[in-house]
Amino acid sequence: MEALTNERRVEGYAWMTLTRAFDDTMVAMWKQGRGLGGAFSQRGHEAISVAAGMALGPDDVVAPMHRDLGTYLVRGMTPDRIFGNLLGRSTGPTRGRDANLHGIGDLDLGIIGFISHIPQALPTTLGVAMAFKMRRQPRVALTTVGDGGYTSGATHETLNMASLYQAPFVLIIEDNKYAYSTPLDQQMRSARFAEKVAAYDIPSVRVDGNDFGAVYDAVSVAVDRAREGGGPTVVEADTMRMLGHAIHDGAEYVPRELLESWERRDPVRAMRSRLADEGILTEDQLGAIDRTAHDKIQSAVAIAEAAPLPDPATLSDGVYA
Amino acid sequence: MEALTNERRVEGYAWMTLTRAFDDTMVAMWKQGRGLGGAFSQRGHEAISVAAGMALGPDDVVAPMHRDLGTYLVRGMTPDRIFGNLLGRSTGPTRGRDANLHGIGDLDLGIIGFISHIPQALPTTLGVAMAFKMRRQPRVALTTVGDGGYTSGATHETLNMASLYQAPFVLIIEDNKYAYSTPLDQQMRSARFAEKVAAYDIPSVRVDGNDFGAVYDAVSVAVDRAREGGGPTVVEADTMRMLGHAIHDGAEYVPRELLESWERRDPVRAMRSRLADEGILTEDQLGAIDRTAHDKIQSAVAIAEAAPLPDPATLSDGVYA
Amino acid sequence: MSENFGFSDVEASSGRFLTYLEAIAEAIAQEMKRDPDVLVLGEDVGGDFGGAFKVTRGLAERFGDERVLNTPIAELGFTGMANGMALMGLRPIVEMQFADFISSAFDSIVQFAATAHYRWGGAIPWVIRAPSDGGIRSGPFHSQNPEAWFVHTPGLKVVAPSTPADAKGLLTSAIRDDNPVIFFEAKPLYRSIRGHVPEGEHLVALGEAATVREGDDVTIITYGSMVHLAMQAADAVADVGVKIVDLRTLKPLDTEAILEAARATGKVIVLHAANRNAGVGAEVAALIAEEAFEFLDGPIIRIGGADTPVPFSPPLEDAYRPSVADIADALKTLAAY
Amino acid sequence: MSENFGFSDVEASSGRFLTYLEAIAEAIAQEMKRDPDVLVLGEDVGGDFGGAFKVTRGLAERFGDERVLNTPIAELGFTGMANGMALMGLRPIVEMQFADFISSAFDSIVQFAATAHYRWGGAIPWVIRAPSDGGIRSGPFHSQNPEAWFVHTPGLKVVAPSTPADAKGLLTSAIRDDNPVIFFEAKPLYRSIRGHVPEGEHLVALGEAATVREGDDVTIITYGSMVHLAMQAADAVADVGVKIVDLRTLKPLDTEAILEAARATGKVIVLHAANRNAGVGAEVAALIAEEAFEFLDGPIIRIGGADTPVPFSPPLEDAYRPSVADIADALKTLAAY
Ligand SMILES: Cc1ncc(C[n+]2csc(CCOP(=O)(O)OP(=O)(O)O)c2C)c(N)n1
Ligand SMILES: Cc1ncc(C[n+]2csc(CCOP(=O)(O)OP(=O)(O)O)c2C)c(N)n1
Ligand SMILES: [Mg+2]
Ligand SMILES: [Mg+2]
Repeated sequence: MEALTNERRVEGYAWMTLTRAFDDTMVAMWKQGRGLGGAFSQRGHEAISVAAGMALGPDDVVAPMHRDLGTYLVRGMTPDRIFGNLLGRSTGPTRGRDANLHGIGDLDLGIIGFISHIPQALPTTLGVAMAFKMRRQPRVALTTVGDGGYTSGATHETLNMASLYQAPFVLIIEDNKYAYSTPLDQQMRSARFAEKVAAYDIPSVRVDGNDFGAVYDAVSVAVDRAREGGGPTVVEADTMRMLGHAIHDGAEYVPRELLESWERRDPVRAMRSRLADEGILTEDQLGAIDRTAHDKIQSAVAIAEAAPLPDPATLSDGVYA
Repeated sequence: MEALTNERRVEGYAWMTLTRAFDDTMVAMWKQGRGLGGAFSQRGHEAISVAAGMALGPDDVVAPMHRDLGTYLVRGMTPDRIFGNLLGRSTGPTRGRDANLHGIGDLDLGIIGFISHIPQALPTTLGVAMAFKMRRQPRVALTTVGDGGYTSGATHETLNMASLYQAPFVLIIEDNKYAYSTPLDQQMRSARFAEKVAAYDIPSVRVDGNDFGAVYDAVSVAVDRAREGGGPTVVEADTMRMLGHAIHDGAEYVPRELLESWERRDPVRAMRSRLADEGILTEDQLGAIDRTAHDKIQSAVAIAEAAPLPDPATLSDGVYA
Repeated sequence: MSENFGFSDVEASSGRFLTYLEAIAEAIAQEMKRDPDVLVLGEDVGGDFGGAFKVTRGLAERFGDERVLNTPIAELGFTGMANGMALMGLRPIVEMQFADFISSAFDSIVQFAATAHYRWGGAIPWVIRAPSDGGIRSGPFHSQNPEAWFVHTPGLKVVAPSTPADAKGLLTSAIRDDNPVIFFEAKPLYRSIRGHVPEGEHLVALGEAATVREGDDVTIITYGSMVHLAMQAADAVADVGVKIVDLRTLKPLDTEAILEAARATGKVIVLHAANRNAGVGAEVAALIAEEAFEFLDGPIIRIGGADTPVPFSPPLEDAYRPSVADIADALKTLAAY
Repeated sequence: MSENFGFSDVEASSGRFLTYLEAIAEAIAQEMKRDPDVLVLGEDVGGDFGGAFKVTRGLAERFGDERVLNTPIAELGFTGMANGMALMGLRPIVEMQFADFISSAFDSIVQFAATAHYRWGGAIPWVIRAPSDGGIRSGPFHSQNPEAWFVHTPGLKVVAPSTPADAKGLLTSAIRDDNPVIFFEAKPLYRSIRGHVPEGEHLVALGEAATVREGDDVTIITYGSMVHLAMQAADAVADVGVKIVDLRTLKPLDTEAILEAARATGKVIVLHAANRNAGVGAEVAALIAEEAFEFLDGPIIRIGGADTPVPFSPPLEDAYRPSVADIADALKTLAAY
């Protein structure tokens, strides 16, 4: 585990800021009609996705989901490629084949592209972990699932096998209180996920998903355990989906007070003030990071919007390897 | 709950004896080549299947599985009909359409016919329970799953929804140590099922599955709770599959010592000696029960073997309701 | 949207106009009112939200949360639950959030529901509503047309309406049918077409195709959103007399209507949005090649999706999907044959 | 068993004879020896037991438990696990205990494995071995032929060998193929036929049909166990010259071989054990009706299973399943046409 030095925290803040800037810009573009198809805002998940990405080693593999934008960025998928995918450009990782964040895999970056069908990323990621185990490689596979995906059968099958085979597998449960319009209490009788996974004899820990340091430490411990042959771990991240399920969704079903209380816990601002309060960065330095993020995203959008759409003649390319 | 009087215990012994007699005869027939297709012996499961059947009320519905022969008998499916199904006769509950115990449903008897695909009986039975709840009927739905079926995704989805909706649903987990050739320790890291279902906030109890009284009491408590609106319960029955997975399977993979230790706990003999030791029945009376069971099965076989095979002209009858 | 689903009927006919989506919602509400055994279940269907497409909006308020039941993400489990409800005589209407997710419920449909009545007489009177079809830039997992999997599976019924009136009439019949019926809604039509829909009880029998355009030269056999493209192509090729048969029910197929049309024109195009390879159109073409062979005056042309996942980007999806031009070309080819 | 699968080759050819099952086992063992990335996983495949049909018996002892991995009952999960292994370059051979249970793994196959390479270049080099087919009194859930679901799904390959030599050669090619391949084994053939099988490395290319009997009057296009029934029917109708095409690979189809045969005889029977309705035979017939129309001298007759679940009792299953008599009658009808 790489200790969470102040440098790492600053790095984390920069990634979280970039993630937030991407998200804000994407939301604005889609509202302006500059988007294509649907898009998912991950607002509120920055600490989880960035910390998860940073806690992994370069040879580890991750299958991020639809709210894990920060993980893609930390792993080296550039904003212009992701915007390219969102806009159906031939420069996106799926060359216009898959939508929004779906399928933006790149094995060179150790990223698996996910499919809509929840929670398919779980057994897939377990298989990656099993490959590492069988090859005696000190590598770890990580993925995430939402509170909604937790109730799906493949979650149970995967957790049982991950424990049975003691695979180097880490699962982050993103407890963001809703599955689309359905609140936790309409998904399961109780939502103490960390206790639930005891049924699989898998160690788990619950953390404040809006606290970058807490997530980073918890995931790092889990990754180290997996790497050292200690088997799977579940990290339960307590957080909140701050916007609708997707951009078209106004989320009127979410009580405003709930959003306000979580707004006060905004992960990016929280990180920012910590760095300021602890005197690690000056306001100028923080502002510089924010501006850099903003500029990177603007140029990424420009690159993506200028990129060509795929040639229809390529329709059938790549159906088979 | 109907108290377990001595009369009930004698009744239970009679059903267990009938179940065992059916099983012995079936195994012998199949070994002699008088069978058709495959067949599953339930030897060792008599206490569970009979007690479960007896603990249910007349209006309750049950989806017994492939080791629950006793439940079918207690619910009123006659041995000749079941043999008729095993032998592909038009007199079986599936009129020659489904094999062995598969699909021998009869809604007039409150029995749902199961399919091979494990554990499909779970969500189906939950749906039955939900129908009772929605109609405000004081009825209960019960099914069983093996240790193997427990690891399948639909088990998780069903237990979560049964708890979420507080359905009048009872599940018996038949922990008989093997799923086909696969021992418990190759199915899951630990097999404390009662503890596992705490993940769903479902009350559970572990009982000696070879002790008729223990199973009867546990299932009765569960059924009463469900009937009174107390929601689902899981009963974990500790037992052993005494023969192969199916008749063709010699089960060489099962350690002989394990079988011998369980043979000493044979549920039918255990019940018999209790009734004798407690002076509830004399040896003559017990012998009479045994002979009656034997005779009933012999005549059932005769009836079934004399019954006609289905008319090929009926092939397409009943595809649609 | 890449296609104009504008439905001539909107201009043409008179009276009460509803969108395809409104017609579906009306059928559900009317049947729930008529029969207390009818209920709705699925992800996000309940409360004020009323589902991803808002089809069930308002039902919870009117009929209570228990009859408009929100489920966890567990298609296999809640469809299996619907099997049990149906065995007890309830008539669940299961909403798949998108037809693409019906594969997650596969065992509960093709193994249990499809076989229960044949095996032991257990009737399963449910309807699965599956918002299907593409053309609206939704990518590989929100654009699928999986009907062929179910048409091949004995024991199911499969329906795919093309107009608001048929959507209401077929859904009403499906709800009252005692068998498992998969109802494929063409989501590109939800709000893009309006049509006259009878106000009260309206039943369209399952298993009956409709000839929606008469013509003597070439028959187009199709269903769902493609009916509208076929209409446009026929208009575009005015000199060819085009008969259009809207199958409406895909299982059981209206074989008589299919063969009659094939015999009448001797030239046939089979058209659907689903990928062409081993699709429902293959069954229709094979049926004609076997039963109406002597009447054929030309090859049976099939037009369908490419043998690829449904791609997201406009140029790719447009290349994937049958177009008015593809149909018009086939009409000209056959007419000239 | 209701059918005689006795394979003439047993008498005819010379050399080394293996059963269909032995040929499959040999291919697996040879590929595991050759390539350390090849492994086997599934229910009960490991240890001394070696699977429900004993196909993998002895492999655990030879290659270790980790490469012959017993799984819990979790088809969706362990097939999804195979997806991840395959993405890392392993070549898992997944055994479905019976083909009937492949529906439990549906999402992992049709949604993830079939689309990963098209969407983002993730290759999935696994093989699913699925013991399929009936005729052996195993009832609705141990007799299924579900290949049509997968032939309709873009991105998969589907194989169905009819002889021991092809079983070895096609399985070897499937294991080395970089795509997800579903390998349907006709379990009634497992021990009922023997044939000459090359000892060492033996490859049969995917996508190539074989003409297993020459004849000028009628072509039978078929695969799997039905190839043997077609042979018997052809022998029974000696005065008709029967060409028999064994498709061997169902996806991608060898369209050239199909069309060539259809053009050569002008009369075609398409035969399979799977239920006829919207089966693979529909695609074959539709292809011919579109591409070889001018060459047809008679209707394309399809013979397949009834549109019911596969029934258990002998009289019902025999009525369900194509018989030598059914095929012989069709041959006579077409010959006389
Ligand atoms: C099998 C399946 N059913 C339905 C959906 C549609 N769907 C997409 S995201 C979503 C909600 C997921 O909730 P959760 O797992 O909590 O993740 P979150 O969106 O809250 O991050 C649903 C129902 C799906 N993708 N897959
Ligand atoms: C989905 C599925 N996969 C595989 C099978 C084949 N199969 C039938 S019974 C069985 C073992 C079941 O074990 P368990 O649940 O413990 O019940 P038991 O037979 O021990 O009573 C298996 C693997 C099946 N029926 N369904
Ligand atoms: Mg959530
Ligand atoms: Mg067991």
